[in-house]
Amino acid sequence: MYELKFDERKCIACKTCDCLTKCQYMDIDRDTAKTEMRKIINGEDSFVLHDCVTCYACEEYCKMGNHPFYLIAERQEELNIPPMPRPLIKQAVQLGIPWRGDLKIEEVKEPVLSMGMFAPLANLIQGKLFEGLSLLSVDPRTAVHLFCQLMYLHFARTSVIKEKLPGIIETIAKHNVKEVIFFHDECYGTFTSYAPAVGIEVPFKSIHFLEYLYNRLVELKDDIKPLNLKVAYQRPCSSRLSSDKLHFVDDIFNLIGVDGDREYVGENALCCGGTIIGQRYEGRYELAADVQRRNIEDMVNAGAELCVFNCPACYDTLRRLVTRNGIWPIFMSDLCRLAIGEQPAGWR
Amino acid sequence: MDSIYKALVEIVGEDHASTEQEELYIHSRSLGTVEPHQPDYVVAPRTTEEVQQIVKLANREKIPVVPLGGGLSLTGLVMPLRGGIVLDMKRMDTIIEVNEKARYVIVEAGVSQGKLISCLERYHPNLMHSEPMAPAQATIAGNVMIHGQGDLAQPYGFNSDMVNGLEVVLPTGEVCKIGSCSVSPYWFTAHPLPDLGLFLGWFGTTGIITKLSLRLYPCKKINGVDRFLVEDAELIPEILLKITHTEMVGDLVSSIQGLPLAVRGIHIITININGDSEKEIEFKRQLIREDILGEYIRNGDCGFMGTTPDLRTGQQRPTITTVADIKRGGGFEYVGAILPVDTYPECCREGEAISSRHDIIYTLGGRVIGRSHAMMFFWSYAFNRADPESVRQAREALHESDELALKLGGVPWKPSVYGQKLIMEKMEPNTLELMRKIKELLDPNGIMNPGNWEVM
Amino acid sequence: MDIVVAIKQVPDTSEAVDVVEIDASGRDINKEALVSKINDWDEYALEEAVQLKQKLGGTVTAVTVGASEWDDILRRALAMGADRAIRIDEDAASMDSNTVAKILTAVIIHLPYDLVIFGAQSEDFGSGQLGCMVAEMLDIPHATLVVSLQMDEGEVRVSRELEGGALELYTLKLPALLTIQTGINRPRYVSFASIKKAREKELKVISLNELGLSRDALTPLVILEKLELTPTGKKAELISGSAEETAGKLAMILNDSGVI
Amino acid sequence: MALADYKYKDVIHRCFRCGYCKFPSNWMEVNNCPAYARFRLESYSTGGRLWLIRAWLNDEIEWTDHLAQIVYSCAACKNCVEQCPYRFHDDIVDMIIAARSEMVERGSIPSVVKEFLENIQRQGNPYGNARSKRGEWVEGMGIKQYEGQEYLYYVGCVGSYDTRAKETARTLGEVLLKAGVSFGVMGNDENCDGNEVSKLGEESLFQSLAEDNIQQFKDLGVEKIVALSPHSYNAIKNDYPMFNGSFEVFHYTQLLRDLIKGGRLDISSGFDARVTYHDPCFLGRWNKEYEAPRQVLNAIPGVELVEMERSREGALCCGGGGGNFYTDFLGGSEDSPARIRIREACATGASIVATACPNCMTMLEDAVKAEGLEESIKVKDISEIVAEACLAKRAD
Repeated sequence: MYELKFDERKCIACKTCDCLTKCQYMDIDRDTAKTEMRKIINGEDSFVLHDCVTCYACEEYCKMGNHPFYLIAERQEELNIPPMPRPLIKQAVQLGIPWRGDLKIEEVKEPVLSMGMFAPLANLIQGKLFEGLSLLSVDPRTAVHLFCQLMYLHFARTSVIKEKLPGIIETIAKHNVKEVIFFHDECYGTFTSYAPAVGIEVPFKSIHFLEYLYNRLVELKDDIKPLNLKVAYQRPCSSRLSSDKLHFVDDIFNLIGVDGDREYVGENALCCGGTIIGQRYEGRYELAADVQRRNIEDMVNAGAELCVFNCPACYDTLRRLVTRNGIWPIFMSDLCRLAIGEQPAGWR
Repeated sequence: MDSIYKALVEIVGEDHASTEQEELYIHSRSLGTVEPHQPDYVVAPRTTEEVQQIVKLANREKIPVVPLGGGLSLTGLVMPLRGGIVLDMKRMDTIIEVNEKARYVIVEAGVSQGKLISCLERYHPNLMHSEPMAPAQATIAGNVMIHGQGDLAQPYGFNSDMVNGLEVVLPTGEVCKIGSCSVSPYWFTAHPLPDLGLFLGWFGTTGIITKLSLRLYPCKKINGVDRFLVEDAELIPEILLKITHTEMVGDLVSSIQGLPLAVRGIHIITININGDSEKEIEFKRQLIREDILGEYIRNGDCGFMGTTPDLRTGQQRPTITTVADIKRGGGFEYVGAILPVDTYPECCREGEAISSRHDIIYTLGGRVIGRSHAMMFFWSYAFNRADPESVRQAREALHESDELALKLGGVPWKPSVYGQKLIMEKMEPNTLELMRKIKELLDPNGIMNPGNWEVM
Repeated sequence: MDIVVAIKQVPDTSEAVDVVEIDASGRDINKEALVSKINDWDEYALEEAVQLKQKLGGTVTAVTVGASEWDDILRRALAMGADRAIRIDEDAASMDSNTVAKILTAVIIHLPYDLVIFGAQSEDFGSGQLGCMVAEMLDIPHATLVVSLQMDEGEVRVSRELEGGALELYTLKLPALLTIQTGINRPRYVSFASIKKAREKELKVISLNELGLSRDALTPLVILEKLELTPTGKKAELISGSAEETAGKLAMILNDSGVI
Repeated sequence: MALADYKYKDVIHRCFRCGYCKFPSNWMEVNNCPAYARFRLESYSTGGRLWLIRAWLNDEIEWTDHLAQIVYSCAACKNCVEQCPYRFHDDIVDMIIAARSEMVERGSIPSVVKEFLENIQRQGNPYGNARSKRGEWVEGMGIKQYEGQEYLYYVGCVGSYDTRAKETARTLGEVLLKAGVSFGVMGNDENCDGNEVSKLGEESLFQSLAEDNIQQFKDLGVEKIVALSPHSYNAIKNDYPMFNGSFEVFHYTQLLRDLIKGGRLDISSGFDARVTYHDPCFLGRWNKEYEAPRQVLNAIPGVELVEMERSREGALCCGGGGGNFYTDFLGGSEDSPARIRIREACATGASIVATACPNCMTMLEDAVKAEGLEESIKVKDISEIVAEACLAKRAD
């Protein structure tokens, strides 16, 4: 069974306890942070395990290269204090069970892109940016075989992740590819952060979608017509697992001439609220509503014309809200296509 | 040439009367699982007068008349069981009057749900009728005739409770008005003698509705849908009571289905919340989520589906038709029954059992009617039209569901002939006798949709 | 049940009357501007033959006397369901009916047949003689202008159309020859694909010599002197107005012109 | 052919007959299927037709004239394709065409359809008019025979032979001349484009027409084609590539739009009228071109464009598609689609109903007469409105 490699000594040695003190959803001073982390490490109950909205951010805040959030998620399961109501957990778990056959392993030529679970969004992958790219199966019926499982961090079900992830990795490896570009931050995070953290071997190299987009845009520099738009980037929780790649957002924005500046960017980014809204603790519905309101007010104040997403979950959660506030939702890939004079695929 | 056909042609014109194999074939086949029965004539009248003449002709010739609307009841209520004339009412499709002040609409019997929705949306956006989730061509008259219910069933009850008056052609050919329209120019109430209990629910065995007045209700601008997930069926009745207690929700349906796998074993309560502003909707939603259902969420028994609900305006596409194709066979039929809400758990348990016996993936659910006064519980079964075996399985499952509904103290809704028989077997003898007398009195020659509600 | 059907090709003048002109010879019309088609009556004859074959089995052979362009109508016949086709390679246009009849007889006599079917007449010259002549030459009974027929043991029952739609019923001993009136059936549509397919069926081309005939020996009994176009009508008048008015005007015109 | 050999055998029974195929996008009337509008019997709706086709191929019913009439009464307007909620909706019209092909192969089709196809086999046009007269419309106009000009102006059968449509063909010709477009026509050498032929199920004939035309186009060095008729446009754009004939084809409204945008057409004389636009199915639903014609109309000074209750995807077909402009299975009643359409056009208060298709043009014009509405509304082709705006001098 795979074990989370969490280095207590680092944690004890930590001066700042940024993991909790920086948390946007809990107001915790350094000392409290220390004691609560200690409890959590020792497998005792802690209010943190209850109040955590599972935004992933502490994975990024932690300076010691530890995995505070993975630990929290594990403890939530062990102590049976899941943030979600049971039916939602059941639904989520069943969502990951294949029921429409096995995935057909097709010959693919590198470079290769995996849509993960989001096969229905494969139509986003068209135009010059993606020429010469082959996709892992995008048959929606069997997409679940490419599902990175990491979502279960929100449901206090790391056991499910550990149980299934090796199989998923195997399925991808069967395509015998050296490198895979992952459409979703969450997949990338799974293979570059979570898998190593629990000691699961990953036989292929993962490439972040934004990094790929950036490099393609550089190659297509001549086709780029600066968009001169104000945009707001909705940073997904799972991007907290790959903060080293976050700079590609700005790099892309600079390249295509859009301005993405606002208050809630980078480390400061707000959760889309999609998970929080479903959590079982009192006031989470208002909290989600409040986070979403602040987030969108900020976009409006920044004068954003477009809200840019790279995560389909954030997109689903926020697209209607932003539209109602006069901001057009768009996927990052579509934004890039717009910049090279193509018609965005996600627009109807 | 056949003299009856000649006569029919004289009444409706030759474009709208047929004895050709093609028209007869189409009307001999049910959308559901009922076996074929061939009519002898297919006629599409345009006016009440034409309907009268046809009925008189049928009386002279002693041949059956089967009134047809959208033909979507699925339980074969428009199958010409004894042949005769299929009377397609869909040409009579004028919306005669929308009275905004008294909030009613007068329509000809063939007016489709779609046409009324469209008309209200465009010309009377502040009014709506209770729209059944049927395809747009279902007719208003057909729907009230079977006690249909729509998206206003929770607040206001059955569509047949919303009828303000009728114009009916009696089986003997006389035209007869029911309700205030029989004494006044206004079709605003079914009083003094609410439809005399003679026509609604009789499936056209006592007369042919040619016009009717239907109540219209205030139409909120926006509709928000929340989905509340519950694992334990036993909790559902009390949850539904609590929700209806708020008097703040529109259509309220609890359902459970075997596929997609993600939702297997999870009841989904669909809560429609309507409002004229996001503020109004937000207020109602918060109150229901926190004050009414908060406890269930906190103890982890239930929860709301994550994403922020889509605030919709305008036409909603009924999903029922696409459901019909889950077996890639274009076939779908369900037994609906009117039951007390607290039988919900048992309905589901037994329903799942029936489904698995006939190896059909279950799709079950109940729509709350009138503040939990009742629910219309549906056991639906998809089948493959091209595969007789699958049709047979579905038919058996349906029959068992009819029996189950009665066993649980319910009343099968728009029952097939099979269901009708079960009901009449259970029915109090004097009631049955009264039915027989009424039928005899109104339809001495027994020409109206024979085979239905037939007291032996 | 073996059936021989004699057919011919005609120019399609239906929609192009005004481009019809007499050619240099003065004995034929200029065909460049015209497309050709199978003679209307012959299509009914073929359909009747094919239907009989479908009912009773046997063979259908289509025969024509004409130049190679005429293969088209034979292919059409094959596509309709004829089993084989024979073309006697001679330009029939320059021959009188008697000559053609002799040639056809020489072919048919060597074929198995219980029934020989002709169209009642041709769209171009419309003499309506050919069938009768061939019948006489084959010395078999014949009936013309047949509007319906029914096969029976060793005989065929036919009804003929008379003036004013009156019908005559006959029984003919087989073998017999019939000339077919339009309307006796509904000729099927011959799809482009089936015409292509028909290329696989046998289409035999034979010369007069092979029939033991020679052009010189076939001296015409009737000689076409000259072809003239009827002068086009003086004036056409478009009558306008309501139904009553037009009816009135029309009556007046007919009256004045002495038609009624 | 038995059901087993039918291309859509695994799909056709999946039609539930829910009836959406009868409605326009806004559900305002149940009669947006032209054939159903005309007869109002289930058998004439798309759902009914599919069930009957299946029953026929499954030997539950036999072929009859009536069955053939029902199958051929579909105008291939694609309203059902637009409205059907099922996944297979794209195939619906092809399911009907496939059944027609089977009837064609059996040789049992309605006489008038037979006539239509035989006329095309013989004369290259449905009317059976002489090939030698196809080019007459162009006489005395100074329009050149095509010889390597930029555009081939392809007129199609209706524009070449129908008296009213010939005017349209000429008018468009004048406009193109006026705009200095380099174009030529094929005159008597033009042949039927075959669009209706394929919709009537005569695949092999269509193929030979397509192949001959493609060959002829190639021999002439044609690269760009501007079509008068959306029917021609559809065949050349969507079907010819299958027989490797790829040409840059435009419907003339698209060309006019660009000419006006590019300032190559002076339409300052304008056209003062309230105009409503009727979407031709083969331009709209078949090729999703809803804007070009409207852009042209909106560009013309004085034109007040008003939409009918049913337009764009939800437009009611004139009933002339799929050969019906000739076979006329939907004519002869006040419920004939063209007449319903004209009444709808009048209801907008427009004095002009503009269209962009010679078939619609003839259908609607006959409907105006049948309805006795000559006084209140006129049918004009967009090219004619443009012509008045750029050729005629303003009255005032």
